[in-house]
Amino acid sequence: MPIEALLFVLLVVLALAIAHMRDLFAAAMLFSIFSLLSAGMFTLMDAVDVAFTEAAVGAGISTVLILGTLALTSNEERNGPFRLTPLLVCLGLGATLIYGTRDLPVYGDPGAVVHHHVAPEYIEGSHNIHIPNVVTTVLASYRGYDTFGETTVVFTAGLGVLLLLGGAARRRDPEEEAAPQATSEVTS
Amino acid sequence: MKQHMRMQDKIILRLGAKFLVPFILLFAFYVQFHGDFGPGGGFQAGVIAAAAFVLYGLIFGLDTAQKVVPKSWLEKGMAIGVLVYGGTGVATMLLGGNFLEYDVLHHHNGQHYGIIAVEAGVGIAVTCTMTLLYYLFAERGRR
Amino acid sequence: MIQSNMPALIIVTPMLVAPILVFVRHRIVARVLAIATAWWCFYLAVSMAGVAQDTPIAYDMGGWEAPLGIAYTVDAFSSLLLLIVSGIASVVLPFGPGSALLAIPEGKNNLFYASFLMCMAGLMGIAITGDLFNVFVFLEISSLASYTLIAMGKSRRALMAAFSYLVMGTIGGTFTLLGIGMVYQLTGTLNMADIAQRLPDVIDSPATRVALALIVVGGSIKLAVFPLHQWLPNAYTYAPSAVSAFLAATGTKVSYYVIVRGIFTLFGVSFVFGTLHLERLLVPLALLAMFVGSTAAIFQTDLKRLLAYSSIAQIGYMVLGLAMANQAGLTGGIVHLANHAVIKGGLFLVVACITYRMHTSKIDELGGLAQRMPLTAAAWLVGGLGMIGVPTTAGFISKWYLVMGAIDRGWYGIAFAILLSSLLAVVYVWRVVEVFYFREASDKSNLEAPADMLVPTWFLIAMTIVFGLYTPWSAGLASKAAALLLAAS
Amino acid sequence: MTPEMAIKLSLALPLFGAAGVIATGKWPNVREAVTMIAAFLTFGTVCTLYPVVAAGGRPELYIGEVLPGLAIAFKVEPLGMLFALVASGLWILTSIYAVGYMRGHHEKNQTRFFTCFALAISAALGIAFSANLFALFIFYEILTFSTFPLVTHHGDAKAIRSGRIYLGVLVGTSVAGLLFAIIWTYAIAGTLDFTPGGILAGKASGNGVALLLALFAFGTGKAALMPFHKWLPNAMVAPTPVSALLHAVAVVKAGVFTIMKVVVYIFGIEYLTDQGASQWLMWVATYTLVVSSVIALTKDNLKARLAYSTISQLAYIVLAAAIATPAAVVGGSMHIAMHAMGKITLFFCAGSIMVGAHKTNVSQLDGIGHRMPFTMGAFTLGSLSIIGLPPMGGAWSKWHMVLGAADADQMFFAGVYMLSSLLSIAYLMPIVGRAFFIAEKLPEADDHDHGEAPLLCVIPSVLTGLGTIVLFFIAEPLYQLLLPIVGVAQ
Amino acid sequence: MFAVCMVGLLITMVLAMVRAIAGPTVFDRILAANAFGTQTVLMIAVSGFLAGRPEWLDLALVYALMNFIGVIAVLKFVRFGNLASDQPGRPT
Amino acid sequence: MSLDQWHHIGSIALLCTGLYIVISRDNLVKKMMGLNIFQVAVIFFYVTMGKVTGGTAPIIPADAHGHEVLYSNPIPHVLMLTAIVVGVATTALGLSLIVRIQEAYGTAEEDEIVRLDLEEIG
Repeated sequence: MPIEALLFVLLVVLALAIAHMRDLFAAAMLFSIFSLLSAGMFTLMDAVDVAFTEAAVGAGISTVLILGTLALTSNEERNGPFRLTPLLVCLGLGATLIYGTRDLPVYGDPGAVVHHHVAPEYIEGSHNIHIPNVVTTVLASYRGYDTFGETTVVFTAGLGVLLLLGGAARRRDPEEEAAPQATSEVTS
Repeated sequence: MKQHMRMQDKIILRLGAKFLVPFILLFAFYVQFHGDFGPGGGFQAGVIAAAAFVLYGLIFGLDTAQKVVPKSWLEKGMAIGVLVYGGTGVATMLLGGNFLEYDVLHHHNGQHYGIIAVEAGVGIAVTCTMTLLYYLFAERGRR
Repeated sequence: MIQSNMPALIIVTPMLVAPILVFVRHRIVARVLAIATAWWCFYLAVSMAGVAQDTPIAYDMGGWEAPLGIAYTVDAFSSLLLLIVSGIASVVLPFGPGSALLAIPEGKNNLFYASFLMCMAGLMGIAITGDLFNVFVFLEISSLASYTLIAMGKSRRALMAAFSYLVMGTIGGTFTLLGIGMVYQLTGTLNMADIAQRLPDVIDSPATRVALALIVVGGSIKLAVFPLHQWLPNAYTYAPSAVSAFLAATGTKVSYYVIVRGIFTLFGVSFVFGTLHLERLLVPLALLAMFVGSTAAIFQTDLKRLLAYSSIAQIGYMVLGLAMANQAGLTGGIVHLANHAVIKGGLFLVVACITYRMHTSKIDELGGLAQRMPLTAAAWLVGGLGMIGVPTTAGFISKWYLVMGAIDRGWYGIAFAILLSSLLAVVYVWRVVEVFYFREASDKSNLEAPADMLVPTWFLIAMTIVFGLYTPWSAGLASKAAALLLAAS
Repeated sequence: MTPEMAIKLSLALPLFGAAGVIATGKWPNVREAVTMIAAFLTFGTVCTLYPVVAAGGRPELYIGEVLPGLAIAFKVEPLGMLFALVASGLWILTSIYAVGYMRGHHEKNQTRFFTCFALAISAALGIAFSANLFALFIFYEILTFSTFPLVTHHGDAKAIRSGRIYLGVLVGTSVAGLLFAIIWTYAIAGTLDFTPGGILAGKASGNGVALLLALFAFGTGKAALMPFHKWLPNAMVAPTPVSALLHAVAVVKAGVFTIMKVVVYIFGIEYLTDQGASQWLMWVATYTLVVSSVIALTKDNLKARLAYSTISQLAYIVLAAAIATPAAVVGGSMHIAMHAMGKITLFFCAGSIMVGAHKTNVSQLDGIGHRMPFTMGAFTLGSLSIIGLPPMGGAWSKWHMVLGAADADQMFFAGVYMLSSLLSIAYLMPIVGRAFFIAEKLPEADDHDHGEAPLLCVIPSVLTGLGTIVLFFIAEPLYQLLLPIVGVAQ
Repeated sequence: MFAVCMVGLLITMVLAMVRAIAGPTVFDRILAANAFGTQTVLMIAVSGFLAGRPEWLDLALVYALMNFIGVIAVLKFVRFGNLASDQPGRPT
Repeated sequence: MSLDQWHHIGSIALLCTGLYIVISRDNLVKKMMGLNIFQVAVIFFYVTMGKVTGGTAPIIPADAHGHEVLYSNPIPHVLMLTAIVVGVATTALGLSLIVRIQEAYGTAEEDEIVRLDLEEIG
């Protein structure tokens, strides 16, 4: 069993630790480690571009954003009651997925159908137009439209955050909070 | 710990940041244009460039950073990025191809030009959006 | 150029106008630009529907042929969706400036319109694309935009509603992504037509079943199929009224499209209903949705919430139509998608008019509304009749097909249940009608909504009648779509 | 005028009337003139169709398809002709009466009243002329919704409650029963056109036919078959012209008309009797007939008593449809007209009593015949017609129905018809008796003094009362008109 | 060769992780995170070197960079309670 | 279930943990972290399917002629690049919503917010 399998164990332990941790700052730290580790694993799995992105996004931007949020909210998660239903839902989901994946190709199987249908043509095509990075070719040309969508997603999120946080901070005072204003919309 | 020092007064940080930021930006450009040959591309480059601004903002304070790169620029840059990408597609349509059909841009190197153009679009959009996100979150925290 | 690139233009135009809007600071210019874009898209949708209802239009993005590149296919089903989304957007955007934009931070109207256009582009993109992963990308574009739009609601609860929707939507989207991944792993391709060709070879494997389950569950979360509907009432209640109108009319419909495509185009009827008997799961859920949703609607005290719960019930009808998997039933499901979009959109606009003038949507505070806002109250009445499914309204057409489908299938009890549950609609619609018409208003001064709100509202309400009498564009397209979907599998 | 044009006009004129009423709502005199003109013109137009139909013509009008195979189309055949004549003819009289009543009673919202009334008439004519079940159902529902504001005219709590029951029962039965039956029929037969001889022959059998018939019979809530009859007594809160509309002109007649039409043109009477699928319906109708008559006996409120009488009379027609022999069907169809004329007289009179004497209960009517001789005279004529005594129109229809029952060897049901006549004597005659033969207990105070009702109320009552006699003498043309529907050539 | 390096790295990773999870102070965690980042950089460098694909070194560079910026952000957060000002926010 | 499928088991374990965090925790920031883990799990699912034993990253070396070298499948990588971007966009939007929720309610715990809403209704 390759090293990636062992790293997976670490990853799951980290995820469980994040679930368990009540100190949100510590959870954020663990989350950053989680991202770095998964990025490392992507490299081992030959997905260098994915690793690149995950490192930049997960360990960089996401961590900064989570910290930025924590700066505004509480650092400490309150102790909630233990809930059984979510656990059962997740276990059920896990069982279903394990059932569903048991016949899928094993890790690194060169005979898997995904490697033989469209992928070779991409590699061939990329070679022919002299762009060595096949991922770039597929990303920007063959599936360039997806990437346009992706850029738009970023733009849309930017718009959303701008709309939500762009205005002045509105701290509602308690009186105003108490007043029900469920669906009223003010004229003029 | 009682005496709070401003971050930018820490000489190592200040010098380190001043020294690093240009290199990070350079690295971002490298990633942007080397994306055809090695790992990387517009998105990664954008995030790295944004990281440079974030670092600058962290060390020298948000206000200083906003003087260098104002928020309104970022807002527009975000849009420009998408427009560059989409504009490439519109250009190919105007030249008689389908949307994003780069081959019509140039009889031989169409794919190259097209990819460079759209990657540039991605890079601009991501740089601006990511920096903007940092600005907005950090600004809220200041109150 | 326009003629040959219509499928791309209909999506790309709003996606490019949205960034342009960032530069447009002037409120009116921004608004006009957004409206013009929506109308342009509607024009494109109409011209494509004219062709596509008989021969599907194919378009290769980037000039790459189908399995390699991303292909667009416009057939009867997708053109119906395009018509709905762009049509509703064309009506909702010109809807009075007052109510939609109040909660927007000063000087950010243009960003609001940009988000709106993005939402519209995303929804249309889902309907038009022939590539499975592209579906996911556009799903996320529309979702992100709609989270923002919902959060723009006036009350602070809008924020929490948007957040819950974000969490549920992301879980649903990720399930879909996982399902797409499994399909991809089984077939090695992402093009829907290609998958449809290759999937039968591996059809009866655990992975196929789970992939189907993931796609259906993922879609169902966003469609708010009965037990997964919890996010919907809050989202629709606290969003700005015009946004509720748009999302209620289009958002869930597109998820329905995804599920139908998944089941009929990718996996095929014989597998889904012949081997797996998915109808044994879907029919009870749909029936529960119909009765629980309608019953819950009866007990709501807020108009918007009432409409939201009624949406859950109506989604039940659509799912039921799908589960019948025969010509009439599927037509019923699809045509109800169109008809419900028009009816619900219209009714939400009515509520928007009411809240604009009365500052409340609590039913108890709207006594005697017919005296103060006669046209608005009448619009509720007509739209409500459509919801009930009175003949000559659009709702009747849907019910006709659904009952036909159930009878064709031999499900007499279910046919009866469909009709019975529409009687619950009588109760919740009439309850409000009685408040509007039979209670005395405390103040009788005329408060009729301004013309720029009434015209779009009445336009949609009038369409309820039009689609009840003239059906080539609703039932006609839907039955072609159903025939196509059933033939494909 | 071509027959197509006549169909178009007869549907459109009431609509124009409604529009005109809305437009002239501010000037009551003009408004009512508009109503009257519309009513006369409509009746005139409908009458132009009569010779065509009587001569065996079947004018058609095609509007358009709503769904493939489901058209809004019209085709005038004898049964529809009869119903249209009744509805449009009585509209004139009801309008005259309504003017008198509404003014005499100082009702509010009179514009809304006249508008909805005109809409209801248009819907009733639509039902009468429908060429298929689909079109019929559309107009059936329009009729329900356009009469709702009439039933809840007063807008008070009681009216709202009655409105709920009215709408609940009528919409509920029509959606859950009638619509279901229609779609089912369409699924079996592939068409909904009214075809002489029926469309179901050979396509469904035995229990299927019985079930379908049950859905049609109970789904047609307007026919007030028990247990779906509650709306009718409840709708009595409405002003009396509305009751007249409901009971005589449009609503209940639309119900029995639908059942008759379904039996004749969807099932086909021969097929129905072959299958023996309607036996149960005879029992239900009998039950309704007897029970409602008995309830009518116990009611002191005049309008309530008349309401239960209506239920019982409707059951006659349903029973006739269920027996489904040619004579019974023709008799039942004739009874639509005969009962309409008789019952409208009774309601007019009841309304006149309310307007003139402010009395609503039977027990208050002692000696009223001396104060309101014309009204009570008309009442007597109407009662006799309902009971079925010659020389009133009701006699003929009953005669044919009894004959039909005998034809089918259903002597029991022939007996039911006889018995029920006795029952109707029991609940109607005491009123007449009280009015003319029991002396009025003079009240202590003299403020009880009253005379005849307003002229505009009395004239229509007398006219309809005389109408019942006229019908006795013109029954033969009616009979001839209706014969083709049962497959007998003229 | 590869296996040996990896096992060594894995052990140090586990150690760093234990520190990150166990804490107890904030600075333990920051340090652990930083160390972990370094180990990932190492892992990439080693695997890239051994697989004969040196271009992965770009990646390692990004990791190092992100790690650096992340630590600065974290420290700033710990010290000032926010990411914007140079004035102390809430005490930690 | 066999250990041959360890890569799937690993992804599924992560997926379930992520989902568990999302639906069992009240703290909204924690929910977002869970959502991220949930998404990373799917990314793993894709990336592992692209791996070819003995293959190398799909970047054609300058000296190679394309055919001799065995590459891992680039398509899942491309798809996951997009998915990561979508993920970060969602995270950013979710976190900004949390910031606004905190400002409006003074808390970022879901049960607390539900309680406040219920009190408001009365």
